[in-house]
Amino acid sequence: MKYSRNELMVVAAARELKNGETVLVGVGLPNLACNLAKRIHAPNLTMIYESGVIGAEPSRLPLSIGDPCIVTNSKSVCSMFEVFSYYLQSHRVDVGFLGGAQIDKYGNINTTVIGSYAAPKIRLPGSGGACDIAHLAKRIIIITPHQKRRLVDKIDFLTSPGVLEREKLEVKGKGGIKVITSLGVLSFNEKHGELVLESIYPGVTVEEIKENTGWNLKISELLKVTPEPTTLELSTLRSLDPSKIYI
Amino acid sequence: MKYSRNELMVVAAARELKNGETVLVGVGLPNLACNLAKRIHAPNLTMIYESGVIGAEPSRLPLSIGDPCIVTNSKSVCSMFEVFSYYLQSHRVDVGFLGGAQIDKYGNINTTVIGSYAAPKIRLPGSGGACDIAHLAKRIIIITPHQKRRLVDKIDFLTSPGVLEREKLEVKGKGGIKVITSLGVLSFNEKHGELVLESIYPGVTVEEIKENTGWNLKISELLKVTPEPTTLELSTLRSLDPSKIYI
Amino acid sequence: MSKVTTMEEAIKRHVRDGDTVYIAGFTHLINFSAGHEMIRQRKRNLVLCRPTPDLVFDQMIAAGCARKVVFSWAGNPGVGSLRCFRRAVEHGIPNRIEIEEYTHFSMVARIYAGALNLPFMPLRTNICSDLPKVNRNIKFITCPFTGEKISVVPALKPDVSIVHAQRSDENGNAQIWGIIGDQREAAFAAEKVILSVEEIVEENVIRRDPNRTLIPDFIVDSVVEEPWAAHPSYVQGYYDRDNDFYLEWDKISREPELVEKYLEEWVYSVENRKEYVEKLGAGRVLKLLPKRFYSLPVDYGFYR
Amino acid sequence: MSKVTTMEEAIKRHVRDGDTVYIAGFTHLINFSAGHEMIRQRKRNLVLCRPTPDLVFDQMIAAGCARKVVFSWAGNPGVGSLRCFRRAVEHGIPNRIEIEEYTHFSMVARIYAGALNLPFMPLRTNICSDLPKVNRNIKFITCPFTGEKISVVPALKPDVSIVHAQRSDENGNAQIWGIIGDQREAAFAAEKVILSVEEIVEENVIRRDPNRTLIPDFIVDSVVEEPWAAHPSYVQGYYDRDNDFYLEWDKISREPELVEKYLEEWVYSVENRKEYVEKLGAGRVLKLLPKRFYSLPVDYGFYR
Repeated sequence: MKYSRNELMVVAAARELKNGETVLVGVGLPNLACNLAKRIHAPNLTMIYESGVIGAEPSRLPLSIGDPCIVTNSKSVCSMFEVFSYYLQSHRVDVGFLGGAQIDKYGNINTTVIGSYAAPKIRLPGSGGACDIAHLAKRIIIITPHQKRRLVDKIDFLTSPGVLEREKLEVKGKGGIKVITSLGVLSFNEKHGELVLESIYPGVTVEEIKENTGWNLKISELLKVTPEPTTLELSTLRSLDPSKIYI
Repeated sequence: MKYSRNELMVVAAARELKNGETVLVGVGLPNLACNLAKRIHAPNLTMIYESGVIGAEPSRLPLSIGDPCIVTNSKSVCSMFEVFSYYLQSHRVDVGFLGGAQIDKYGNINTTVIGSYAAPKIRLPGSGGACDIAHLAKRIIIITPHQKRRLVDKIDFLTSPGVLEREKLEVKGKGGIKVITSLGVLSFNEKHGELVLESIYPGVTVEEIKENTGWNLKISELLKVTPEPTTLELSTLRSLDPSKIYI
Repeated sequence: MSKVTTMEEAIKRHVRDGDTVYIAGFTHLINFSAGHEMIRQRKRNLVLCRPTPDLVFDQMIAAGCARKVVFSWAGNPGVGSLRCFRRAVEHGIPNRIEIEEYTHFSMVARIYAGALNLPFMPLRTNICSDLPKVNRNIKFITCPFTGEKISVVPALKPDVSIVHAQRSDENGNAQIWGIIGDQREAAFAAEKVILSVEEIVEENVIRRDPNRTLIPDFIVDSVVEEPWAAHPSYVQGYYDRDNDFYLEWDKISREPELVEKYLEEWVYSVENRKEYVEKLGAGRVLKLLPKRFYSLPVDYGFYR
Repeated sequence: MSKVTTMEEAIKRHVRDGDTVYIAGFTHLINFSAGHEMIRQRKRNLVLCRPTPDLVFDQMIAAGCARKVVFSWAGNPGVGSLRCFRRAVEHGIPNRIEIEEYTHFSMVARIYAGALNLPFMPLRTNICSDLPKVNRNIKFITCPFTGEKISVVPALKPDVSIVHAQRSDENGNAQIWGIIGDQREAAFAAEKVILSVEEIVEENVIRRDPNRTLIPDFIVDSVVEEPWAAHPSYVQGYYDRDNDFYLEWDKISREPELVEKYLEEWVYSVENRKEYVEKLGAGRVLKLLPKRFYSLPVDYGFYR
């Protein structure tokens, strides 16, 4: 079966999730990845939304993290303060999904501003829960298009901490961040002390990836080719987004 | 109609409550006083229990502050932490009822221990919510039998603060404490800087009160005789405790 | 005296120019009716607070109501950019606005502290971020028990909070289900509380399920029965989010002229929410109704 | 693997001698079944925590399970003195126990901080009291925003929390109504959670009313279907408090011999809660049943 790189990106993210884990879901691609994992290999994945919904079983593709379809038939609903404190702060979230306008080689993320804070070139939405998730979730998965303007050498503003910063925190985030892009997967490498290319999508070249990365990306000695989506993964994924809103 | 001093004590406490106020109710006499006030002159009194019940309308006389009868048909129920924080700490409780094993001339209360803390003669139940209520309710009503061993010159342990201590707090408690005893009513007097006898029950003498008080109780220049219970007050009160558990 | 009134009257009575105004609701139960009424009454110099400004503040900013926005995520949820907000921040159109920015957790911790009458809330975030550099209200203290560094944020106490709920009685005992968001904290933290509801019900309906009551009557100042107050946001069990409008706003908000036209047509020329819903039309309204899906009753027991 | 097990097995698996054990429940939903099981299994040197020790801890203290009690009000609620507790504190019978004492607010703030993984909670009490003099865990700090003095108490994180609820599914998604007390905080604060319920229901019953679920399955370690686990305490909608027993205990607990006899007859000689309820007898049980009083269903809506 033919597939797009975006489809493989979602499949690769889904494969990172283990059965029995709790995951703080974002709207869009993370939501697809979670629902895919749940249907393929992780039926006991608990989906938590920062809107306060625990154990959602959405009857349709949610259009926002507060969509009414995630509430109906969920296991529990609590207030927004409660989801951040009872769940996230108490380290009951195994995996948090993040994205960003700028991401550097340590997984530091900027979702606040392009340019200076006082006189922004582009004012981005801001942290939302991202900074909190990056401080408190046990593992972080960043999903992002692989573009030079996103994967940058230096971010304009540190909204959410990456691997090195997370080491100072209670969660001990070393190695706890993976970046799943539209071309491959980056993960923390102890030796290099930064994110390295760990896996590359079939048909993508290392040169193509390097050209689209804003820093001199290191390549893992054990670089793998990401396995293609199985027929089951692909057909399940497509059934989750029949109107092709996200993929 | 004939009445007991205990009955007048409850009636006197009820008269202190104003329509529209919120009151943190204790079990026993305070509960009777609140229900009486609600039926006589304060129909919009909101009864709050420290167990987290707001706007109770008990169908029978509650046997504890957590009786199921206070939940059924109430307006709202919240957790114990929430009732102390959302309601009491945010000064949304107008009146709190307290009692005590020892009470001094400033309304300081001991409900912790008789004798020394390390080697107690009598171990009392402790603060419960009393210390919190004394810090945070706008006004305090203490109901107590008028006995020399209770109204003492010096308490063995300060569990809950009285008028002078409350002055230091955000609630500004000056004058905010009344002590309703089985013989009369004591309230704070600015001139004397302590609790003075403000009102005396019909048939009780000042001498009798002084004999039963552990300090040299000052008498208000405007000492009044507490009006007798009306027939309506008395019959309503008795209907609230038909098995005479508390009165 | 009954607290039941109209939205026009409630806004007139409780919101003064310069006030700090909190409109509650995380994606759910966002009180657009109150926002539109503040625009109609041309309230000015407001300090607008919510975690997600959403379209309701985007419209109020465009209409010139705001002098400052306190927030944690300023986007069009599920769609993209919040363009009127950005225009004000980036270009001072229609006026410069000040911003005060937090993480979601910090923002809800602030209104939580306000609700509890605490001067601050401690929380385990903000340590590795540039946010404390641009916002002096995000501080750090040392835990007196463990010695660890922990972030603290100050209480937020709005002058007026505006909340929306599925139902309440005439006195304002409000029940909410679905996403609770910050509705309860907003109500408890504020000096004045305007509550609107989809339905005013008998007190007896409330009292049959007291655990569902999140806001008690005595903290509510005005009660407005305002069906569809949350449109284009939604009310669990009553109507769906009008996602078409969220997409449409993305286009409208690109052009100040289109925004002006929208406000003229849908806010200034409309007398109240009833007229607004009438203008939406039956077809659009019916399309947003969900199928029924009821909870099961629970037994509280009657004790004698 | 199913979490559903017996109380005997749950206590055996999760409670070790010396553990800090929290039995939740403010007057309501007090898990006497778990208390009796710990007595039967002769657990020793436990640090017992609850705001109100109540009869459940009084019995455990008398049986020699406790080395320390952490509490805020040690009385027989609505009746009077907690005599076995007092005997241990005043005379070291059957053994000396250490006490650590708070106000109610401070005690629930501690378990709340534990649930939220905060190192401490600030709260506006304790300032004018002798309690901080006898308990070094009650401290004061200066608010970094307002400069005011405010009390702080440290988080309480039990090794095991034991909670009781009206119902849950087999995985432990628990719904509670009536007095919530400290059930939720206790569950979230603990390393291990034993949940017992009056009824295990289909997951579908829980999912029809998610706002009623206070404890989610993934924080629960064992689920025990244990009807009447709370007797002589009560369960809203299921049975009333057995006040006669609270009065009777006032007499029993005056004499260590009577206590010993009670424990022998009602705890040691009884195999489990089922046998205990059988021993109570139909008459006593039926007398405690309330009349039905149902909440009304609410509509969550089904969205396509």
